[in-house]
Amino acid sequence: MPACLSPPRPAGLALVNIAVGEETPSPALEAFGLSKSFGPTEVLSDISLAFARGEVHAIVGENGAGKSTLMKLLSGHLEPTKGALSLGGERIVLRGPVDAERRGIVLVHQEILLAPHLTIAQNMFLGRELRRGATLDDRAMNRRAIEAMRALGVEIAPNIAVERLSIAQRQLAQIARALIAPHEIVIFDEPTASLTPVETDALHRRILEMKAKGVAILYISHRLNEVKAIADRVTVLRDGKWIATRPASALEPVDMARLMVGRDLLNLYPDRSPRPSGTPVLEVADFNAPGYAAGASFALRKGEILGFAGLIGAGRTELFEALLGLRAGRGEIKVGGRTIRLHNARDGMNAGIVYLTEDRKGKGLLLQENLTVNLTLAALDRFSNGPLIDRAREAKALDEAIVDFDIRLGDKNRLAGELSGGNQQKLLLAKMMLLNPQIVVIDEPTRGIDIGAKQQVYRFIAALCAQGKSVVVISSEMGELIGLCHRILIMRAGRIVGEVEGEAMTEDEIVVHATGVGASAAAASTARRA
Amino acid sequence: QQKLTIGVSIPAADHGWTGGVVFHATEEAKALEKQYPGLKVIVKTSPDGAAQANALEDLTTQGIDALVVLPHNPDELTDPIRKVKSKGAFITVVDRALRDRSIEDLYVAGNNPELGRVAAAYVKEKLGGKGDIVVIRGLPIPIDEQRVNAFNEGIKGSDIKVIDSQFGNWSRDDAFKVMQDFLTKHAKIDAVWCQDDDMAVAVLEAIKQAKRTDIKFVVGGAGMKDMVKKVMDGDPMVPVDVLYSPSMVAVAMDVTAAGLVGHIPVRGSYILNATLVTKENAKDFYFKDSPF
Amino acid sequence: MNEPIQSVRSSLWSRVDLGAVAPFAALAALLLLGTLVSPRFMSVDNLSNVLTRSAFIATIAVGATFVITAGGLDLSVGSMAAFVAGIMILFLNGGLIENPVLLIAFGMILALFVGALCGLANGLTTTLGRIEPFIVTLGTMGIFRSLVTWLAQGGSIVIKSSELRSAYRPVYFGDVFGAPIPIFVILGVAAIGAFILYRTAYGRHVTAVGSNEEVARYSGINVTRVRTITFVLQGLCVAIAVIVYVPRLGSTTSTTGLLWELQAITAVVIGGTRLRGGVGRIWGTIAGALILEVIGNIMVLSDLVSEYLIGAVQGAIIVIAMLAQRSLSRTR
Amino acid sequence: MNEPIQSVRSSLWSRVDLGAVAPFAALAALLLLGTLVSPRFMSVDNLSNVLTRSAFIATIAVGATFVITAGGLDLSVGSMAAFVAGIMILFLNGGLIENPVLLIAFGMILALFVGALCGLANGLTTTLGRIEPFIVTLGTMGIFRSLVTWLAQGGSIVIKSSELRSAYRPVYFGDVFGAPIPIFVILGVAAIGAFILYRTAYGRHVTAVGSNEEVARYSGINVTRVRTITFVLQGLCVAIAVIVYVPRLGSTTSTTGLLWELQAITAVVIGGTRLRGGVGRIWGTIAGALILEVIGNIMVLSDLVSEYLIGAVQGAIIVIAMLAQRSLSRTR
Ligand SMILES: Nc1ncnc2c1ncn2[C@@H]1O[C@H](COP(=O)(O)OP(=O)(O)OP(=O)(O)O)[C@@H](O)[C@H]1O
Ligand SMILES: Nc1ncnc2c1ncn2[C@@H]1O[C@H](COP(=O)(O)OP(=O)(O)OP(=O)(O)O)[C@@H](O)[C@H]1O
Ligand SMILES: [Mg+2]
Ligand SMILES: [Mg+2]
Repeated sequence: MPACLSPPRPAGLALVNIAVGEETPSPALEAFGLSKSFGPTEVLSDISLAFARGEVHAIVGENGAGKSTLMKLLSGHLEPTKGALSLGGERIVLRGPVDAERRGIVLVHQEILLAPHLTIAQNMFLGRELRRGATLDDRAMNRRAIEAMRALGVEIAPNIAVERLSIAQRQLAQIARALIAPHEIVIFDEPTASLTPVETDALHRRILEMKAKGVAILYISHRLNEVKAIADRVTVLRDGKWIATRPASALEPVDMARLMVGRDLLNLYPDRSPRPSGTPVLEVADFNAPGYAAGASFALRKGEILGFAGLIGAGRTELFEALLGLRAGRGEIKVGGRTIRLHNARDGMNAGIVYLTEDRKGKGLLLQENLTVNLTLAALDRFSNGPLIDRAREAKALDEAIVDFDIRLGDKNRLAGELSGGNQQKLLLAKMMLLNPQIVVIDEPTRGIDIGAKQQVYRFIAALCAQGKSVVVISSEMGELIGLCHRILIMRAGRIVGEVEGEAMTEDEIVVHATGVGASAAAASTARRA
Repeated sequence: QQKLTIGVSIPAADHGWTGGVVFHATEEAKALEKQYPGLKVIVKTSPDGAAQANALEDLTTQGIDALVVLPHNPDELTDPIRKVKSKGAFITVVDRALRDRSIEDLYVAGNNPELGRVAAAYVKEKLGGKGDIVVIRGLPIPIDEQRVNAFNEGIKGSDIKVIDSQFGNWSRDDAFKVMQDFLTKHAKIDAVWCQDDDMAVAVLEAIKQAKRTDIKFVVGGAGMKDMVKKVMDGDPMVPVDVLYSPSMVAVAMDVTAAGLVGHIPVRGSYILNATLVTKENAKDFYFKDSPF
Repeated sequence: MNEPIQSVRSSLWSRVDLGAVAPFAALAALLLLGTLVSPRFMSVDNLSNVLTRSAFIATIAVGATFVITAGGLDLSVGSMAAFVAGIMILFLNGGLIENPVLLIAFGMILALFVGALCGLANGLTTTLGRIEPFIVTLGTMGIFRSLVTWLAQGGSIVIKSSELRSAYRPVYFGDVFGAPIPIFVILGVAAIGAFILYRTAYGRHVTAVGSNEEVARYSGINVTRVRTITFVLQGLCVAIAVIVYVPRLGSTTSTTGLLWELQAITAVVIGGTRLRGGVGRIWGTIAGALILEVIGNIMVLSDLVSEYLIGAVQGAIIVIAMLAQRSLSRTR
Repeated sequence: MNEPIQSVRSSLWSRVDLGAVAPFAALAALLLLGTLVSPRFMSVDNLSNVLTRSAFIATIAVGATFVITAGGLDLSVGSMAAFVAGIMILFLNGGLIENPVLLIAFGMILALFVGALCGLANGLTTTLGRIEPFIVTLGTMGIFRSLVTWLAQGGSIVIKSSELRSAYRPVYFGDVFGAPIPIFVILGVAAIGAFILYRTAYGRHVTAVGSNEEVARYSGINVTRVRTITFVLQGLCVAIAVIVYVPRLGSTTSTTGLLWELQAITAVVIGGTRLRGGVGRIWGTIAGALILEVIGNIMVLSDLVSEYLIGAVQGAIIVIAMLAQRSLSRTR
């Protein structure tokens, strides 16, 4: 065991040692001593790994461990500072992502990279359009886009502009886009971060099909159960260094977590406080978000954690955006028994409700600004003396946020866009908590954040409740809803269709409500479509 | 009573002089309509040559019996005006002669080359045939070229030297800057010719600011009322002005109307002199109510 | 899960259509206004005049649609037009070729060549030099304008031979089946533009580059080339406009094409193209150019407004047209 | 992990600094060029002339920095200046107040009020009407310009009383401790502008709105209000420019302020502000305005270039300055 924890010696051209007992399949892609520095900061050091055909190789690690960076090196999006690659036994130098794609290496980015004004089909075939003579063959592209999406278990019109899609739909479109290219090595960087179990299942089935065809698959996820289920081998990174590579069969999620964070992680979810029975702080009656959600009625009690479950497109995000005045909606909202109207985010903040968006890049953070600016943006009046911003107080707030939320960064003057995904999420949390809200609506609170950070976020949510605040958690990860919430409402096609509580909070029960059919039937129907 | 229509197409008021043109044209239109019942006068302004060609087409569409046109650029507008003529309208060209002179029935103009010549003659005489002067030009279009060429022709043979020349675009602000820089650049300037009173205002201001005494006088042009007033009051910096009155458009309209309604034979050329306005005759050219 | 998708799709369709239809609706409203204001407005002569003269701006604006869709901007088109026209006329005056028709044909080819070259210069400076297209084309605007002034030595450049002039005249004044030739030019340029933008891979790439440059780059699109070519297309469109323009006025001066850039951009934006790139509408642009021309025409035909205030009314109408368009597309 | 932190910070700092320093470097290079080209260039008189007359564009451009940083654009500033000046002079000519100093003071207040109002009109039309600022301000540009022409009846609007003129003259021509008053105006406006943009919550919001409107909205920022106020600030800056402008020539005409909008935007962009919003640099803008004025000054002082080609050289210098700046900030 201790031998495995130390990184392998850089072996030059020699066959890289991997501590796997069984016979090693012939490597499709190999990395030799890869290092990457941004400026003087080395974020990845001396990584040597081999990826085999017909194998799902998972990479796990904390936020900022360097997973995405490694994947970008393997797919030509970044050039390594040191080290080399070989493909099918031959040394290669990747000259950009296009070159990599030509060699059969495709990357599904962690971040959504689609042109917002183009349609799904147009994005999928961007740069490799199908033509008939000189003209584009849009009919064929649309058809194949539908097929590609269907293979992932989604039905969606291919001629909708991407800017009109939800994050999850964009994620699926992006996966489909990668998979229509001819591929031998497919890298998934957190493909399921915004997917619900049903879509995740469909994706996994698709991955198994590819695996059967001899494709090498690299898979990054913070959902360790998922990793356990799908991966053949698991590599763990920490602080840019290789920690271990083991067969998945020999590694339980707990072990992965321990290797990732370097210590034992006990109890992912905090102890649940007893279900509060006090007066409701938020009552919503017959609320509509035209086009997305209708007839929503529910109440949130003081100190309660209320979950919202549902499939992609169920309308959870839109319901709450409308409630908070961020998009059109109507219906009755009572806060603390008083009927109020919220016209914009500020109204909500003044009433003590904040909403943390699921789209942290598009709606949550100013990627081109530094951390301080982002942190204090929503609560700037608390950092001002008259009109003047108190920079010293801002700096202090940043220091506190970095500690409180365990934001891992190389340097405080970094731009928000340079943080790893999980750390961006923590920054967004910190930003909204500065408003000291009574009611917090968190949309996908742990999207893309590592298990250690998740534990922190859960603790944080529990602590909010303990202080008598109330939290709504919208999540596609049922495990976390079940582990965290007092009560879960389930939405389907824009309506609240079910409520589970206590013992009834099981994945099966939720899926039944969310799909409208029995769990097995739902799985079967996705299977048929795929 | 027969219905007759005169169309008047002139440049938009983009600087002082054209502003004067627009003023005189609109005033004259009212006067003519009062004077001749049944006569309709339509005045249209255009910001540039292409727009003026459009306006001519539109006037033709409306049906006009005579056209009074002060073309932005006569070279450009020759064909469009020819087209109006081919519909049978009486054509009066003002100020800027067309390339094909057979198109016009009546030509009323100030005299651009004459403006340059008169100014040159005055400068030559006043400086005693010797001195360094600077020239501030208008916009790079043919009128400016004619004036400057004639001016240069006029000072030929004397010891008067044009030590610098720049475009001031017939704009006060640009002329101010150019003059400031001239004053920095040249230690001694005897006189300034800037061919336009709008620019002359700015030139005087720049000289005043620099507190320079070497400049003996400034010759502008066009007959702006403030400048004529200065001449009248004997301002030593503005001893003269060279007339190039925007009221020529009114003259043209008047004659055209007389020809059209009164059937007086008016064909031919009417050239208004580029009269030198001096202290003596200034009061004849001072129109208190004109905006220009 | 099927119902919401369906409903999104149908509402999407109706919305897209309205957005594209809006400029035409505005145009129709203006036509109505014109009819009310002047009985002569709806005459064939007047309408054909308006259509014919919109040819310059419409043609240039088609090029601008490409540049803007790709996230660029070209302020130099007006002075480029003057410059190309100057070169063309000087060539015609050179009289290297006896046959006037052949001479004119070569003159046209030269114009296209010079236009493309000017566009290329703009394009390469912005893309390779990585300078804001606003600044680059503001610079070249000054450069082209100065070059014309210099070529004309402050005066104007005129086609000297009257034989040549009359041989060339029909390109603007002539008609085919009763419709003026410039109308065919507009239709031709727009049709080709629409074909390129909507039906070819290049057009798709133009939109992608304007929508998200980084995504385009990751998709293997040569962003530099795509952007540069939009400027070349713009140059070609300017040249085509010049080819139609020269026979109309037979000359060019340093004031030719002044403010055409603003008109072209306005036509593009009124037509529904996104000023920040990513959405381009060729036919909307044509409608936009017509709207501008019709407004001017109505102003001249009507006697409602004092001469001094025409600019104000035109400005107000443009803003109102956009407002109407917005409210139209917002009601879905 | 401490050492890398330090070094990253220092490289970041140097990058930021170079970006901000670049326009000043370009300005310095131009000053050097000027010194080489003409011995008189570096004279106190000349430099103070250049500084003084850059006051208008610099002041207006400070306002434009706000508008552009928030993701807007204002094309109407030039004609707004003419309009505000017209109103102000008409008020002064009205002579409602005996005391000339008091009259002028009230005239200034009126100018500020009218400027703010014009800006408000621009702002509300773009934000509430949700129309591209490009189109709105193109419209109001025509409207203001027309109104001036109408007020002046095509001519010029002149301060009639010579007593008033001489009372007002010092505001442009006067000096304090040997430095012309307009220089203090530039410094004052820039300092206030920089204070607002960098040190106040409102300034932070302006940047946020221009950087990503959605993020700003989700952060509870009233995007409409922030944007509208940038236009009002722009109007106030225009009014301040007018207050300095009017005493210079004591008049306004329909050509006053022509093309100032392009100059102001150019100054802003040269100064390092991002044309698409999100990054604003007030001091860079001032450097940009000076660069423009210095280029013009060098052109006239030197005898290198034919008067016909001055525009070309100016255009080229601007592009080259930007190129130099880019390569400077790319090498970090
Ligand atoms: N362009 C960049 N410039 C500077 N630093 C960067 C850049 N991109 C990434 N980093 C830094 O490199 C480190 C690794 O980032 P990376 O995105 O690879 O993490 P990750 O393991 O994918 O994390 P997550 O799980 O949060 O996605 C982080 O500290 C991040 O801040
Ligand atoms: N910008 C948009 N324009 C039009 N329709 C949209 C847009 N965004 C989402 N939709 C549609 O709205 C519905 C609900 O959106 P969404 O998928 O965000 O719901 P959700 O329950 O929040 O799901 P999740 O957050 O898990 O993705 C879907 O039918 C989707 O197609
Ligand atoms: Mg990552
Ligand atoms: Mg959602």
